[in-house]
Amino acid sequence: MNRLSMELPGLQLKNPIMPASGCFGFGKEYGALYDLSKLGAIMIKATTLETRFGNPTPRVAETASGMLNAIGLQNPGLQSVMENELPWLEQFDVPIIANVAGTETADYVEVAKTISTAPNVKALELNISCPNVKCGGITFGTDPQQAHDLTAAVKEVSEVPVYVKLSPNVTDIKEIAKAVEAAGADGITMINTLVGMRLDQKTGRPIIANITGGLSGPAVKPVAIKMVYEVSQVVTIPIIGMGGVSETADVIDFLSAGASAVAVGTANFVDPFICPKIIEELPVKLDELGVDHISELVGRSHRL
Amino acid sequence: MNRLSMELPGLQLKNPIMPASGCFGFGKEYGALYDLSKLGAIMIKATTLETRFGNPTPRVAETASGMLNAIGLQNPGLQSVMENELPWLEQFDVPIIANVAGTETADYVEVAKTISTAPNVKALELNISCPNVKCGGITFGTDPQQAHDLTAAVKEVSEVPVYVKLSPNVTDIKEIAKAVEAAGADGITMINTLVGMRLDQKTGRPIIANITGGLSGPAVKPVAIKMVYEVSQVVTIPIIGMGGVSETADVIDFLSAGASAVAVGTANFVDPFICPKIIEELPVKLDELGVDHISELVGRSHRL
Amino acid sequence: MIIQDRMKVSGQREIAKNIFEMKLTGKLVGEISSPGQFVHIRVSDSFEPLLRRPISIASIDNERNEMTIIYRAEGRGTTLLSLKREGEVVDVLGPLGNGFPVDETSAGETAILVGGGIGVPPLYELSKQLTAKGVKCIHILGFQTESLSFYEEEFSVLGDTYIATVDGTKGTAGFVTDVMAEIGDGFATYYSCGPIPMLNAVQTAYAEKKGFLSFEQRMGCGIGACFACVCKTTEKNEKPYVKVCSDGPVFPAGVVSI
Amino acid sequence: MIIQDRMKVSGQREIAKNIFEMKLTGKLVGEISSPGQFVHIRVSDSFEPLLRRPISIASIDNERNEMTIIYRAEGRGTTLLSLKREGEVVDVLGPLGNGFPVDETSAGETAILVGGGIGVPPLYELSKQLTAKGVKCIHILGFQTESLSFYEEEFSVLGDTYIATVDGTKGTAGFVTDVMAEIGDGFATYYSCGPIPMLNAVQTAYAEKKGFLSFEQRMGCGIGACFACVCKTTEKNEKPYVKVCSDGPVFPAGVVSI
Ligand SMILES: Cc1cc2nc3c(=O)[nH]c(=O)nc-3n(C[C@H](O)[C@H](O)[C@H](O)COP(=O)(O)OP(=O)(O)OC[C@H]3O[C@@H](n4cnc5c(N)ncnc54)[C@H](O)[C@@H]3O)c2cc1C
Ligand SMILES: Cc1cc2nc3c(=O)[nH]c(=O)nc-3n(C[C@H](O)[C@H](O)[C@H](O)COP(=O)(O)OP(=O)(O)OC[C@H]3O[C@@H](n4cnc5c(N)ncnc54)[C@H](O)[C@@H]3O)c2cc1C
Ligand SMILES: Cc1cc2nc3c(=O)[nH]c(=O)nc-3n(C[C@H](O)[C@H](O)[C@H](O)COP(=O)(O)O)c2cc1C
Ligand SMILES: Cc1cc2nc3c(=O)[nH]c(=O)nc-3n(C[C@H](O)[C@H](O)[C@H](O)COP(=O)(O)O)c2cc1C
Ligand code: FES
Ligand code: FES
Repeated sequence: MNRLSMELPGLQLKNPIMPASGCFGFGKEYGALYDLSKLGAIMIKATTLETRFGNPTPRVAETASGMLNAIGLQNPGLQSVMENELPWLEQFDVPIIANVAGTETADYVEVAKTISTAPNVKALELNISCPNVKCGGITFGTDPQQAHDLTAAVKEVSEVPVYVKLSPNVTDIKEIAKAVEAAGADGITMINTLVGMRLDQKTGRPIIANITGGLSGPAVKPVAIKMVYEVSQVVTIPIIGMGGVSETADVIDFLSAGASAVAVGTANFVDPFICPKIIEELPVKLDELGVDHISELVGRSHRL
Repeated sequence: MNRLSMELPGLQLKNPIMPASGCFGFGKEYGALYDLSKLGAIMIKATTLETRFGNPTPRVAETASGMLNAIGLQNPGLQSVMENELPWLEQFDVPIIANVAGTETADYVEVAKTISTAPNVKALELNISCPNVKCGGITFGTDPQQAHDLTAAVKEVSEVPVYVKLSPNVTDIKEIAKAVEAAGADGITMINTLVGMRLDQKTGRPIIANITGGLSGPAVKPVAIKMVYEVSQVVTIPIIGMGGVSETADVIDFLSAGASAVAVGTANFVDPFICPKIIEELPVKLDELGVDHISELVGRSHRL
Repeated sequence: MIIQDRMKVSGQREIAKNIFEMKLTGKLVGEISSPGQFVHIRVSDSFEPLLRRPISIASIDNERNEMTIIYRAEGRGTTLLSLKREGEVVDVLGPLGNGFPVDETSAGETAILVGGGIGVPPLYELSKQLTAKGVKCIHILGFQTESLSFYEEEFSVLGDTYIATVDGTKGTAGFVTDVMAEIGDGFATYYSCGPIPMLNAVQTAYAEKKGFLSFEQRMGCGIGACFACVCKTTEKNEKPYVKVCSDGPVFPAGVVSI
Repeated sequence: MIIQDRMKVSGQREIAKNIFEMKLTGKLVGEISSPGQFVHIRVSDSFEPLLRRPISIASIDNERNEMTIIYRAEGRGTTLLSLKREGEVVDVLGPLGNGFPVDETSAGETAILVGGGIGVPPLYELSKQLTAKGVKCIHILGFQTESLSFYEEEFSVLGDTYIATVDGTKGTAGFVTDVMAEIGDGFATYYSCGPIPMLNAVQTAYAEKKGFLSFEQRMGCGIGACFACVCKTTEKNEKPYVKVCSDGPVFPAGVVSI
């Protein structure tokens, strides 16, 4: 028995650990460090219809137990991802979750339609929550109706299950979650980054060229856990949880809060081997907790 | 010339540093450690109409560079604050900002009416953003209309200027800020805590008895800075900034972002002498930055 | 008076599995007024971990300006503390709270001191002060297992010392209450520190006696300002609640509602 | 190959005001392939500070498995690094990036190495390797002021070494470009590392020459995955951007748009 296996719409996960979108590129760099087949899945960098250069630099800044980023969805564009990135990843025995971004519905639809036909893309992750682009992205993620309609439009064309990535920068994330579920989303991924800012001490000016950036890392974990806890109680579709996961204990927390799998973002920068390390440690943790299969942990925070 | 003095509605501050509400009780404990007259002002613990015991314990939990709290507005009630706490504080040469909380408008109005007559209460801070009480508090803080109406009602009865304390747990804090400004608020204090959660590793259950708690400390500073930066550009009333201030450099950041004064919360627990330490260091920082008066720093992040 | 002192680590050794005895030197020691008071320790200059850790004072050496604390290295903070080496400096706030009242037992009388696990340390200074004034002390110390037990010798020097371990690897097999049953009630006062279920059992067993219990709560400020550490009280108390950090951690038996 | 190595601090000393020379021992050293590569250092096991710090490799001693880095203790991270003592262990990721091409200058030719401030260190290993293969190296090192200057002797052993200080407290008063003007252009290649304005001045002054520049950018991953460190390129480059961490930090002059 594989104590770590998880079955989610479209995804047969050997284990519930996957790198989060934007923190792992298209896998090549980490693939030089370890065998990517060890991973439960890979969430690749956001793909847009056209090549995007992204924002000016500096694009990152450190904060207390966290970091800000404003990459601005830099990526080589749909065609190049289809021709160069995804085929390269086929050598590994690992399902790919393609992060789809755009500025208007038509972009999302077109990217989703094409990218969902790639043989190793087993699910889409609709990025309606990127705080670092001027239009599109987060605007879809803060209004339930817009989130609903975009999800429905993408569902119509996607060949694979669709997960929607939620933004934490909202008054009530449950509303957005229910809206995308109603629109047919197969799952939810959460949370994207909180919007934040850091200033230069000398000049007082923002360090990030884009002025604001997305806050990630251990600092945001309490917010992410709270939101997963809440959302998992109002939807029936599964959640892939993320936000500050940096060690095995954090994975246990996200599962307990109600996530069925967990993505690791910023921690890859701190320790590039963190994903395989966590995967190796998980069975030890299960023994400590007296749990046979990892699925027993899912949502235990709700049960009294 | 006092290089640190600041003049805000109702408040003649010797310096822009004050302990944040709930992190300093009613001053007695810290008063045993240093002379409270050193402080720019004191934001006392939330006062409600009746005595409140607050939430069950545990009420605090540590997180990465932050903490969660769910005290639940424990306080001895209006009468006792008027009779015991405020008169005791009169021995110090320091303006008091009274944090006013309640469950419905009538509570707020009654507390505001009475407490604003205390001789050393120079301003009120309307707590429409406490995430740790079931009703009232944060519900006023997430809806612009409710925030507006409550502010207007309190303005009508208050003998002193009214500052409104904003919640960061909203999609667009600028809307709330503009609403309370329109209702006559004399200033804004921000941010209150972000809602978060921490689970026990062994049981998976929330550590805080109230389940969720308010996240504060260095972890939230990037979020607070971003919000002060934004709000200070859409309102003309002054802002008292807070969220993670732990050292002198943080004060510079909040002023640069657009705050006119700064409150220190959680850091008092880490270092009970932090407020006087910062006040002492500020002139040194001004020298380093080549600035004569601290007011020159206010909002410099906006200026290109 | 409460002071913030950068104390020097003058000793650090593991006295049982993951249990460390640390000696700290500094002027704070001169401010300690009663056994059972605690200190609030900043384990790192970083903001992570953020909060101070409350640890009881286990013994005081006023001549050397040195105090001893005994703690279990368990979570992030205490583990970091256990990595401090002699000569390093630690930011300590204290002394905090109100300790055990030594005055409540007179010379010639007998006191029973009941401690459980990491609740044992503050009883050591208490016993030193009680025996110094002529009180006969009987110690009942409970541990999970032998490898987690400590300070038997130190307590034995001061008075009769009974050990109970849950798994029977040392002393009586069972709980401190099992030992208490054997000893009877020929004593004037009891003092206790340990986990809540133990405190509850002790105060129930000694319902007729004068006793003092030391409590734990998660803390923010440690000085009474934040209301993190409150406990509801029984009708015995005038106020409906107490703060463990500043009203306690020691309370007369029956005051705190458990 | 890039590896994660827990390297031992085998030396740490302050060689100028707030400038530290640290020696690190471990198997990572065996993986270094060119001067100008860098390492990404985790300065603390805590999550604060969170990110690694990129620092250039200043010299390599393959026999001892030891490398030297030279860094300015400025912010939180580098200050923590400067507190590490001999014998402590540091988590180092590397070697990263593509360094200076030694092959681009042939034996017998002359190379000019221009460094500014904390950009000086990687030029040291470069000079060692160039001179070892018979290239004549001329060093032009710029510093703010004498108290911040370092490694003059080390460079002098390898070749002519000119110092410029902005305040004139050492060597030529002014910038590296002032020294460059005196030296003329009797050389085959130039290599440079330092602040952007300096790199720009150098590549403008030597517009006709073959040159290589090392760049800095704020980094996330350090290995090419996060797109934090991109720079726009000139039309000289096929791709519209490069990543400093994995395509660089060294680029042929004229490639990066500055
Ligand atoms: C008055 C008092 C005296 C104490 N004396 C001792 C002593 O002498 N020796 C000893 O080993 N322990 C003692 N404790 C318990 C000790 O404070 C905790 O074990 C310690 O704070 C845990 O920190 P950590 O870094 O190991 O755990 P973490 O899990 O990293 O702690 C996270 C947070 O929870 C708090 N916390 C966790 N457990 C406890 C607890 N049991 N009580 C209070 N706060 C807790 C921590 O202070 C911190 O804020 C005492 C507690 C109190 C309140
Ligand atoms: C390829 C490369 C090689 C370098 N080699 C050296 C060297 O040999 N010696 C040396 O002293 N410095 C070198 N630097 C600069 C060094 O990385 C920064 O000075 C250092 O990261 C600042 O960290 P801090 O903790 O002092 O500052 P903090 O202000 O605490 O840093 C906060 C964040 O900003 C980043 N940051 C701040 N300044 C810089 C900068 N100039 N470049 C990149 N990131 C920055 C930090 O890495 C960190 O993520 C190099 C930088 C790069 C990119
Ligand atoms: C540098 C960086 C780039 C990111 N790029 C993307 C992206 O392209 N698409 C996306 O959906 N999320 C992106 N994210 C958000 C992460 O996928 C993740 O939701 C967030 O960082 C929280 O997880 P963490 O705390 O583990 O990093 C990015 C995050 C970082 C730090
Ligand atoms: C223990 C605790 C209690 C608090 N109680 C109150 C309160 O009674 N009223 C209020 O408006 N804010 C309260 N706050 C919020 C703080 O005033 C402040 O807005 C917040 O903690 C952010 O600042 P900080 O990061 O400096 O702590 C409390 C915060 C903490 C940590
Ligand atoms: S810990 Fe703050 S009141 Fe006790
Ligand atoms: S630092 Fe991540 S791509 Fe260069």
